[in-house]
Amino acid sequence: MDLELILMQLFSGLALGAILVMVALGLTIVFGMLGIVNFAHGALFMVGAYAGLWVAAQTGSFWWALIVAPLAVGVLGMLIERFLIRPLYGRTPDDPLLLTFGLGYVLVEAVRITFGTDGIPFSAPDALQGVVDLGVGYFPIYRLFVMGVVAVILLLLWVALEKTRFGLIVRAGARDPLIMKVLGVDVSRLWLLVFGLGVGLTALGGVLAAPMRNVSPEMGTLVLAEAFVVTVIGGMGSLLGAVVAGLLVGVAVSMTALFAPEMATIVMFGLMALILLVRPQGLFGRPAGA
Amino acid sequence: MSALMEVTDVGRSFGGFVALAGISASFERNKVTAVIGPNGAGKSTFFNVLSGVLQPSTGSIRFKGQELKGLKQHRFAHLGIARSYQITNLFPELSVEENVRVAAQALKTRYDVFSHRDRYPELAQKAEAALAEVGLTHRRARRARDLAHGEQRALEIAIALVANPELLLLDEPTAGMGPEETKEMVALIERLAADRTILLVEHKMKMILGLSDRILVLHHGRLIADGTPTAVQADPEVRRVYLGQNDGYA
Amino acid sequence: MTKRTDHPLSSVSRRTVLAGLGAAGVGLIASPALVRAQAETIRIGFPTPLTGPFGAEAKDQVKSAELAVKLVNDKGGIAGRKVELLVRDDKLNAGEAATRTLELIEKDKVHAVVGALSSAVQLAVNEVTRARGVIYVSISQSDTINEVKDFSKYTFHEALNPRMTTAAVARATFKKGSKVALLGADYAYGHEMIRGFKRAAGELGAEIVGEILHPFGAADYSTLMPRIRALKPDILAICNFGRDQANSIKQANDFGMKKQMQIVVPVLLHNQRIAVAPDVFEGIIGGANYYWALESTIPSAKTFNDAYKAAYGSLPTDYGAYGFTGVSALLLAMAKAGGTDTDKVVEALQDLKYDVAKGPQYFRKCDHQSVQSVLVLKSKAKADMKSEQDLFDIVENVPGSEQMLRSCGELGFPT
Amino acid sequence: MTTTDLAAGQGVAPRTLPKAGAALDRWRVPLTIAVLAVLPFVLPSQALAVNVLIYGLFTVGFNLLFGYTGLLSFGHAAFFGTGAYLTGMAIALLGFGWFPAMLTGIVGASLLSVVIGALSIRTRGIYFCMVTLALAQLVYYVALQASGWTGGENGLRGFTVVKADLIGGFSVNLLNPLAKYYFIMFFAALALWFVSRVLNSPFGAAIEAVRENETRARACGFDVERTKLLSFVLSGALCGLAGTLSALHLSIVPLDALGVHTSSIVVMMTMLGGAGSFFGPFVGALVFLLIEDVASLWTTHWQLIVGIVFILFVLFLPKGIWGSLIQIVRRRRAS
Repeated sequence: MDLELILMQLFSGLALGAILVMVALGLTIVFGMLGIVNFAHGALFMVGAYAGLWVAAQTGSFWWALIVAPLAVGVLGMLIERFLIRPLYGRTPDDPLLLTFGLGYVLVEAVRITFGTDGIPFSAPDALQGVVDLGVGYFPIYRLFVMGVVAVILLLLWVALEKTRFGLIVRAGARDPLIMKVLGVDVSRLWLLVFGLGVGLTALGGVLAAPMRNVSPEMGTLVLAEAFVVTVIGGMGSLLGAVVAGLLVGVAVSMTALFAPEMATIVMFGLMALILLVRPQGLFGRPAGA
Repeated sequence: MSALMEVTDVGRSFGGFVALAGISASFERNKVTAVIGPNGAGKSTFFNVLSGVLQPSTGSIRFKGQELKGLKQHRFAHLGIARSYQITNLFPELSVEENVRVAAQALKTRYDVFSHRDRYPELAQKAEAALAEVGLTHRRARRARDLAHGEQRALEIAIALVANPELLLLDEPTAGMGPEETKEMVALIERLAADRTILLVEHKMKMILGLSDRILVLHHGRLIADGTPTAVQADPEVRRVYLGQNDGYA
Repeated sequence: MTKRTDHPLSSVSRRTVLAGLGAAGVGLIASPALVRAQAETIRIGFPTPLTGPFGAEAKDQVKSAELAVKLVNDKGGIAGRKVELLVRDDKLNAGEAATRTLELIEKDKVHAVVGALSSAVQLAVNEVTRARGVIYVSISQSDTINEVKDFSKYTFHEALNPRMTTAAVARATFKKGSKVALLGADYAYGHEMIRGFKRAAGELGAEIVGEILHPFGAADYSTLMPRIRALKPDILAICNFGRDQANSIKQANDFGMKKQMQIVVPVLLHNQRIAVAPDVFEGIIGGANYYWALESTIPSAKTFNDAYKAAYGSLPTDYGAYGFTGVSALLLAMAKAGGTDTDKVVEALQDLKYDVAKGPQYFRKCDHQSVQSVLVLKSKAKADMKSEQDLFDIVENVPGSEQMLRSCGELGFPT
Repeated sequence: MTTTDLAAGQGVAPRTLPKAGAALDRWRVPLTIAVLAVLPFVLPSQALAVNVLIYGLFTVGFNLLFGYTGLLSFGHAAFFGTGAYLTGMAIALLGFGWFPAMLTGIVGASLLSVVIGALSIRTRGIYFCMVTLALAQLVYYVALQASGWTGGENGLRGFTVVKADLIGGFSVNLLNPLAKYYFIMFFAALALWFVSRVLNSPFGAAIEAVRENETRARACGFDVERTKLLSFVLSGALCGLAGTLSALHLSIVPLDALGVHTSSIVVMMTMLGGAGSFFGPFVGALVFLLIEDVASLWTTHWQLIVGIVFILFVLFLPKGIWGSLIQIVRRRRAS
């Protein structure tokens, strides 16, 4: 096996990792801040892709879709939080999990009714089509673009969470809602915003994925699995964890592809199971029960 | 006869934070000992170490001559150490009677999946006795979560009591109680003290002075005084520690 | 076989065991009599995955099957009996399919079952109908079901199988010395297609330069692309189905693979092509059982298209056509047998020569595989499409022959 | 960690019933069996009735862990599927009779539940849910890969039991739907009786204590981990039995038997019927399958209905149908 192929494989792995990070972001933020495992994550990802499709069809522009669809789905996320999830605070953490699980069914079916069961074509804008020669091999421009977008979003999130007052409040709220009450912060509004943000990011992931994976009502099923793997390995709720785990899984899958590509899925779940057993809180998560 | 429990040089730290250091004390049978100290003094940690919730980082704890360090928490109950909790800590959806009976059962049978519960009549009898002792017989069929606060505190003690422990650890048994309820609880503890060794954490000084045979004072994780109520009251270091913190308890 | 008349418990046991299971006795009396009036409707069960990713294909199948039934009923039915199609949603789940089939047989008392759209579902229905001696015309592609292990005297395979499609596609695209890379899904159907291409390559003198498997149901194929490119093949044969096919072709396209190699697939799906942009599929060559443009050369195709258009206002699709040919073949055999007597209908199916939509077809004796033509299609560029339905060019219409199939001996049948 | 650790406590109905319910409770096994015995005559089809039996039993097994012990597993398909696969494989590959094959399935599922249980009970709450999900997915992919034994994606076939021989030369014709129903019901009844014994046993009290308050249960002297593990294994064995019966019923084992969907529907059925109640599981299985059966006859979008019903239950009836009935009765009595 020549070095060029291995280098190319490594790069493909990192690129796939970036996509996996993007896929997992919304899930990990909602869990980290609200302690909710959002089983509708995959479905909302898919809804994001369809929303992007619709906006692109109306405006004729991918760029509008990239901005408007996540915002719109983010608002949907806030409605979900306000009317479906909020009544469940104070119950066991299983309840939001079960509710979002049911919600996943509803969203998939709603999209099937609206857009049909078949997939719908969705292409990258002309400017981003084609391949570029990286020296060790060709790579689609669009995938490079997605890597760039993911990097920008991570940077923005980091600044927002670490460098702003909003971020401070959110992080404190994640640790202890009681402190928020004492400080006079409106916790319910905060959670509404965080859930909306998480769902919006999920939808953005959907729009970005649409030109790479075909848009279909079932596209979220696998996304949910991928997002879980990344989130669990990185540590549920940890942004840094999601990044490290995403890249790790991407490279692991890519290296598997050199020897036994059919084992990629088993490798993903095996890695997740291993982490859960050795270090249940994940690489960068806070210990359970704390 | 040797002491019931012998604590030697026990310490416990969390990461770099030392919550408890070098505690040594021995507890005689059928005595009431109170553990006091300002908030954060290490009382809870001390209780948790004695009841097996936390492992001590250093030192040894012997109960009736047996080393407890390294034992799993659930073994403590089997050896004869029972505890109550500061925050009400019951089986909320079970009835009062079931709360106590299941506690009694833990020492008798844990993995019998096949015979009917009624095949263990002695458990029901023990439960009845414990309920009678704390005065909850008339509430037997209520769900634990539906009880009044004072009654829940009493049930808390009944659950600890039903195991017929030799050492009873009571964590602020009168927390959140009004004067009337407190009085009843004190009477109950006095009754229990007749044939049991009791260790309790409390804030209400007047009550402690009346109830205990001996007082341990913790401060910053260290034992700063150990003696009879009179001796401890006179201790200069205790007075210094409590000066200005006298928030109406003493 | 007279299975439906059997008592729930053998006579010896009834005395003792029934005492404890009194209700079973009630059931015995309640279970409906089997002698039925001669004018009784002929009921055909039709399990198909209405829900799930192949919902569109399933709906096409139902439409075509209903058309076949309607055409027969319009002509007075079979031996004076009306035909009724009982459509059931198998949800693309073999367990659900088995349950629905049991229901169709036990409750609805169907005379035959036609349907299925996945290998697993097909094999499940086959297992249930085989044990109960019910005729089943399967319309899903698989090599497994041809093998002797799953053989049922009552089952007939109307659909193509991977062996046939790969043989036809290879014949049209592989040349002596061609370098062929294989990318396939790691499950039975994927393996079958890979095996088919390998055998064809051997016969045609093409060289297999690499074989790469991917997990069944994968969403991302990017990590496989460098390896495929490194193999420097002339032809990339992608051996998967449905969403896997759409995703892998799309991503191969993103990586610019089409510029360097010809992509071929055993089965080019009509609806999948519509679901993905035309430029993604442009130039891809694959097999099919039916394409409406056959009407220019095959009269029966024209008749089928016209009837379909008259009924639904659109043109039939590949998988839809299976519903039509499968039900039509069964009804022709029933007409020949003069009714629904299982053994007679089976005999009639074995001897049947039919041409209902795509030229001559018949069922091979040993494994009941329908010997039929295989179309090789090439996906059109968007600019060349004259209408929404104008998706493919017909590269070749390979006439049906037993040469394309594995021999009866290979399948394990006594020769 | 707070002293009141309610993470393990589900919103479930207590076992303490009002007096009116006491009789119902005492006769719960005969009552359930009586209802099950008439199901084939009440439901639209016998195949549906058999599914109610099998999924009801599956749900009963799941409920032991979720409803009574307070552990939400999203991987119980592993036990259902393993029971089914091993039964089928014992017949198809080893030539076992139906009864040894059933035992193989149950024992295999139990052993697997020892392994998965031992690994997963070290985690709590949401993590428990995720570990069970991940391990079950591993089992699924292993079965997919080991297609030489399992048939892979095509599913396992070739083990149709036409006639189940009993002792003394008697036999049951399993091609007759009613006979098959009562044959399967016999095992379901046996399992129900066993579960009822477990719930009435001291161990039944112990798992509820663990569910209600893990910390306190431990302080009382319960070995919480071992109690959970035993509950997990009993649950796994029951789900394995359900899988075994499903294999005999369908005469195939679909790969989906091990899939997430199977794990999910048992969660949904339990929530619909009422977690932590004896009758809940069968009520849940019945309602779920009826919705699916009826709804899927007139719309292909039946999942929308299932999803909405499920959401409404989580929001407004977290105790499920039966659990809520019990609650209403209790409120009436209290007032």
